[in-house]
Amino acid sequence: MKIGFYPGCSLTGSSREYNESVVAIAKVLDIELTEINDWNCCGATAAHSMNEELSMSLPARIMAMAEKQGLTEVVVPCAACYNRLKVTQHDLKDETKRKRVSEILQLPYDGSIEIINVLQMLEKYGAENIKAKVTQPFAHKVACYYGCLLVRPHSILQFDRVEDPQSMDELIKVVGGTTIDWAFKTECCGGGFSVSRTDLVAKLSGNILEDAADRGAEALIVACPMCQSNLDMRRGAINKVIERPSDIPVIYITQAIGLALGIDAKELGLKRHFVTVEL
Amino acid sequence: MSSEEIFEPKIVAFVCNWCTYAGADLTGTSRLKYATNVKIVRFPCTGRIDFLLLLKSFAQGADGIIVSGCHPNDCHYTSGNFHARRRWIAFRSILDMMGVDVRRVQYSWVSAAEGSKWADLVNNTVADIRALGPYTDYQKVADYLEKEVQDGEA
Amino acid sequence: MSKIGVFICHCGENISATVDVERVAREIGGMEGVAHAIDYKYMCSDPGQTFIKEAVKKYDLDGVVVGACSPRMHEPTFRRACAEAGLNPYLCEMANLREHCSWVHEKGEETTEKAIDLVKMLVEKVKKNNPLESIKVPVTKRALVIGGGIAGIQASLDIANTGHKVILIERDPSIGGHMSQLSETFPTLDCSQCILTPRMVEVAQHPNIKLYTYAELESLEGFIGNFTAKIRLKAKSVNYSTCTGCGACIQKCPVKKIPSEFNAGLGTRTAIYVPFPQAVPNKPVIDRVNCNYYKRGACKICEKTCQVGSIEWDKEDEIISEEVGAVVLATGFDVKGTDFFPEYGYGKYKDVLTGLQFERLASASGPTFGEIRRPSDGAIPKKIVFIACAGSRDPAKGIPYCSKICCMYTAKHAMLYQHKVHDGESTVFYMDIRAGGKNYEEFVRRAIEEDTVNYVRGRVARVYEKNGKLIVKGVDTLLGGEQVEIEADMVVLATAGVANCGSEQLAQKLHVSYDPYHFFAEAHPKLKPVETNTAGIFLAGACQAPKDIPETVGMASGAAVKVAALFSNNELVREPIIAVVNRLAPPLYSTCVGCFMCETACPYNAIEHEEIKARDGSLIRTIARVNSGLCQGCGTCVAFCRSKSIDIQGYTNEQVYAEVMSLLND
Amino acid sequence: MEHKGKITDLQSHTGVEVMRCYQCGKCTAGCVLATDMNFPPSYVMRLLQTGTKENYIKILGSNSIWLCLNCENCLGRCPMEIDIPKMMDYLRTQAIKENILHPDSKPIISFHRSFLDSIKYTGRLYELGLIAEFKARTFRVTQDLTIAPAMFLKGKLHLLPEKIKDRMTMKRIFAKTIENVKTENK
Ligand SMILES: Cc1cc2nc3c(=O)[nH]c(=O)nc-3n(C[C@H](O)[C@H](O)[C@H](O)COP(=O)(O)OP(=O)(O)OC[C@H]3O[C@@H](n4cnc5c(N)ncnc54)[C@H](O)[C@@H]3O)c2cc1C
Ligand SMILES: Cc1cc2nc3c(=O)[nH]c(=O)nc-3n(C[C@H](O)[C@H](O)[C@H](O)COP(=O)(O)OP(=O)(O)OC[C@H]3O[C@@H](n4cnc5c(N)ncnc54)[C@H](O)[C@@H]3O)c2cc1C
Ligand code: SF4
Ligand code: SF4
Ligand code: SF4
Ligand code: SF4
Ligand code: SF4
Ligand code: SF4
Ligand code: SF4
Ligand code: SF4
Repeated sequence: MKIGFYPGCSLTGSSREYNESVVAIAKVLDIELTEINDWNCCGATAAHSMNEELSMSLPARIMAMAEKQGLTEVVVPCAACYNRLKVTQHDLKDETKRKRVSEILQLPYDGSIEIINVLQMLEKYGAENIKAKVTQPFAHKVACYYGCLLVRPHSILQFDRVEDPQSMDELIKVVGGTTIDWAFKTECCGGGFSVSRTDLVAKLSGNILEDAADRGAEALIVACPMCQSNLDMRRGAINKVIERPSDIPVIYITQAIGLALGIDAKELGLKRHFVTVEL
Repeated sequence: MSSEEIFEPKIVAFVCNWCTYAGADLTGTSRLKYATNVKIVRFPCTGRIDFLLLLKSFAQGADGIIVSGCHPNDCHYTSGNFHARRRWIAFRSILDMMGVDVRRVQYSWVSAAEGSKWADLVNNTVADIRALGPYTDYQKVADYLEKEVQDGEA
Repeated sequence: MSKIGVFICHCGENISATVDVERVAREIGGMEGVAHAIDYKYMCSDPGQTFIKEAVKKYDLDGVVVGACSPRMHEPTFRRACAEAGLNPYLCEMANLREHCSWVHEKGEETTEKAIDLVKMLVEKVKKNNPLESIKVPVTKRALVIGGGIAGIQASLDIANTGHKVILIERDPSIGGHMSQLSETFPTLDCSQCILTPRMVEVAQHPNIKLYTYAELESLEGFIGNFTAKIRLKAKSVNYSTCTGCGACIQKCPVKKIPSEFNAGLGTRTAIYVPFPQAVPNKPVIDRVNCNYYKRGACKICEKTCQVGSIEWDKEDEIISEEVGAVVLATGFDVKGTDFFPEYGYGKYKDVLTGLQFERLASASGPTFGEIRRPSDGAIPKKIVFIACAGSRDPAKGIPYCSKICCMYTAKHAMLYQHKVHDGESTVFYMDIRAGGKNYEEFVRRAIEEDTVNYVRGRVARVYEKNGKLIVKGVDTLLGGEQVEIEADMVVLATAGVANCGSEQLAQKLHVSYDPYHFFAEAHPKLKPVETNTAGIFLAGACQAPKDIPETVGMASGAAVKVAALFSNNELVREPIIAVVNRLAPPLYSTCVGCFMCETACPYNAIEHEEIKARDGSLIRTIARVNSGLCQGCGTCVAFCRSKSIDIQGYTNEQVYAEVMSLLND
Repeated sequence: MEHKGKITDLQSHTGVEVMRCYQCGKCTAGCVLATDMNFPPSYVMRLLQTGTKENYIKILGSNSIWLCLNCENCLGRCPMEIDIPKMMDYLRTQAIKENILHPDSKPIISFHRSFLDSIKYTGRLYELGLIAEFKARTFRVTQDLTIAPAMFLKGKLHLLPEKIKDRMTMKRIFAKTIENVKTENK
């Protein structure tokens, strides 16, 4: 199975382990990932907080490049990038906006590419394969954390339920894990405020970690580098806010699946986390 | 057409007494506003609407026509609207044959409770017909009708 | 040349505010064939009608056009006036200058011009009108009432007490509807069962009422005064003529875990069951879907238990036919569940209930015998949160309208809770308190002031469960948007009142209109609230829109009076809007060629074959003839007839052609 | 009636019909940062509904528009489907344009600017550069003193920026959008 791949900036930098684990399990599942040539940053929160046209042009260029390459389906592991690409695709259905953006890009764009997230890729191309290839069941009780960007806005993304989504939970169950029913599945972790308002991120991420820990989760499972870094790297600030040390690890869904498929922890980048992962 | 003199199309609406006429009454009772171009002719049922009459209207210079009655299954007379719909399918090809753009006939359903739908229907139709421009080929239809009548009598 | 009188109405200012009525009258006055044209402030008023009558006589008019409101409003009024002045009423037409013109357009030149066009159109039509004679049809003085809630019960009793026969059909095994499920009723807090049960019994015993429970309407044919209803009597599997209602079978039935509909899913029932203790009739039915015998072919314990041998295994549904003259629709409403509200727990938290479930908890006949206990663990909730408008006034997830009854029942619930759990705390999250009604506001104030119910103005964003508590995250908008978090033991959602499932199909069977929410549509929002657009079919209760008991009962009595009024005549006058096949002098007889396309088109089988015979009895030809008793005047045949031999009175080809041409000619 | 025009602009731009909000407060009830905001989201809606200039300026000058995380909790639950996050995006650009900025906006804007600068020249995010630039802009020299080296050690920070080839397009995108004053806020 061949499919386009947009890693985005985090996956080449601060979230290398997400990239590593995506690539590693894709290999095991016979999914061939073709990276988009000369891709650029999607602009993330910064672009759409500051200028709408910029926020559409950046993702549009990425998709135009993919189209040029003949890709028809592109997987975008970063939830923030996924969201930006999907929303841009939706916004550019508007004729005037599309015209304006083509003018800026000077590249043809027809908006035909199917943009999917990692969960969709696994559901679509891996679900049965994964089950067959599990060698070390991921026998842990975990909390699946979806954050905001994977499920909202529902009207555009049309992915899973807005409140209490289930797709990640299903995948964890496939690899032998159990998931808890908890309250903060889709509450915001503080998103793009990681650097600018670490205090707020610590407060929001703290609530999330506490609820998961209170309900007996051994780990948080995520599918977004922004969530991961807020929940993992900001643990110092978080612990100060919640006034107790929290050592619950935060791992990517691809890492959890990778472990179950028998892939080495190092290859999955599990050593790169701030909070030690002992699963 | 220059922007100052907007083309005001002449549109006739053939509607049934039970659903759309009542729906248009509700538009009024609710004080919703719409364009003045459309004038309603009341029929007992859309099943009554003879499509020859539609042709005659075009021959007489109508720019557009609305046919509207009860929703499928909701016909006051059980099935009149189904007959109307079936005839409409045949009628489309006749329109085509005569070079009348089928978009000039707006076929719709508006129930007695859908006052705002009626206002929307009128406004959209007026906008659509305005975009299509005035209907000018009426002589062609008139000729056809004359022939049809002769054939019918023969 | 025709002599037509034209009367343009101002309707106070309703028409004259946007239409230059004087100009309309002036211009129409100049039309060919118009003998007299005036405008007047209120045409339907006494002096207005007198103007018409006098003009008919003075100018010897042979046609009248009234440019006023919708003909659906006042056509009968003006036709009557004409008739009183000696003019055939069908020579009078109305141009709809109000609903179709003055109310939907701004003041201006075009609006006046449109008004002129509309009047002209009708003037041209009237020139082609023919005098018609109304048709008289007999009336079957027996009413069909569909739905046995309080609306159907009240309507049946009221009609039956005027001396007419009533057939009442109820879908469930017992009559009573939602009212039988209620604990106590606002605004008086009297026990619902106590006031309802006597009426239910009265229905069962009334000599003029024939009650069919476990029955549904199969089809309805015919027209006002002359309907034929086919009714499906669902197989009960119990012979009611021998069953004594002893209940022994119910005690012994081994299938006991079926969620009870009557208890809104909070209790259970058996496969052979009586829905509730006060049911009427108080005899069981077997729920075949859940019965072991029907499912697997074995059990029959009930049969062994029954002393009188009343169980009937092989009974099939039966379809009976009843002739009736009028129908009252009283099928009530439904209550949405909790499961469409994801943020309030997807229906997955057992202690998030609907208002109806709370009624069952609070009811002495309910699963907890009136004690408020949590379904999850049976504990008495110490903190309870009520969420108003949960689904109503919510275009995103529910319905845009206000369900009208929930503000009141929420206040009632909170009050009942406070009366039953003295140390309990109740909070109501609301947006507005809608308590318009006699003693309603006083009732809500009592809840707040005397029973210390905490009313917080704001919506709840979400409810989640933690450590056995339901965490409710709301807001107090009156404190500038301060977030409020409550750890509750129970949450009650005032879910929306919606149309009954199947109401759309029922409406289609009856040919009555329904609104976008599938509630049945009344004929006029103010002046004909119990009539439908279909003559002879009336509405009562919550099938028209959510409403409380007093309003339901008032409406039911209203519908009953309408039925009684209809039955006070031996004959009905029907409009002669029917089809006729033309007849010509011999040797032509008719232009009808006997193709009988009209016959295939007619939905009412009104086309008959007429044989035209010579004097010697030999057949000359067969042509179509319309049975005026059956024809409903839809006109479908007219559109099908290629030779234009059949036409419909009141909407003849000539008439509609004249209308259309007048519109397009200038 | 200059301010009414502003509301009309907002509506035509974002598709949000301000008058549809019926002040139920559900957005506020679920907003994770409502308590940190000068005005919680439903209050912002109400201020907009008044249509007065004072209130419009109040909103632009508040921290509410800057603290909104665009998490869309409010939109997902609003019974009237009012797109508050989209409105917040718009209000932010207006606040910058009119230069009415709450102090809380400073680090956030600085971060966004640093972020965008970083991608403008290279096409991709250069995280080390971003942190450095952000520190320079905000004078928060000591922030994240421990995190950056740790990230580096875990292989999470590149020392050198990655650059895309087609930097011309990137330049053009910036020139024609955010740097083009005329189209700003478009
Ligand atoms: C939680 C709650 C609390 C309430 N509390 C109060 C209160 O305290 N005071 C008050 O005044 N009002 C109260 N109400 C409102 C009250 O329930 C209604 O006003 C009343 O039930 C309406 O009566 P109805 O006969 O129109 O409809 P229903 O009670 O719904 O009865 C309709 C009947 O028709 C039957 N039916 C449906 N479809 C068919 C069919 N196709 N064929 C045959 N039969 C059919 C049904 O089985 C049912 O028996 C409350 C409502 C709710 C939901
Ligand atoms: C400002 C206002 C606006 C309204 N707007 C609306 C609206 O938009 N829509 C709506 O649906 N409703 C509206 N209403 C309500 C509406 O007016 C009433 O519902 C309606 O008038 C009630 O009709 P009625 O016949 O019961 O009483 P009334 O209209 O009060 O008629 C009672 C009649 O009885 C006569 N009468 C009184 N005592 C005696 C006596 N002892 N002997 C003989 N005759 C007597 C009176 O002279 C009067 O003619 C409005 C009411 C008001 C005050
Ligand atoms: S006739 Fe109709 S339009 Fe005229 S006053 Fe009466 S209600 Fe109004
Ligand atoms: S046969 Fe059916 S109804 Fe009778 S006792 Fe058995 S399960 Fe119950
Ligand atoms: S069916 Fe028999 S046992 Fe059951 S209630 Fe009737 S008489 Fe009693
Ligand atoms: S009656 Fe009250 S609770 Fe019910 S929908 Fe209306 S306002 Fe909301
Ligand atoms: S009336 Fe017309 S359609 Fe009917 S049989 Fe005669 S010719 Fe045929
Ligand atoms: S008008 Fe014609 S089609 Fe309609 S009921 Fe009468 S005879 Fe039948
Ligand atoms: S949730 Fe929506 S309607 Fe309610 S206050 Fe917020 S924006 Fe307004
Ligand atoms: S999008 Fe903004 S306003 Fe809405 S809930 Fe999230 S932070 Fe609050």
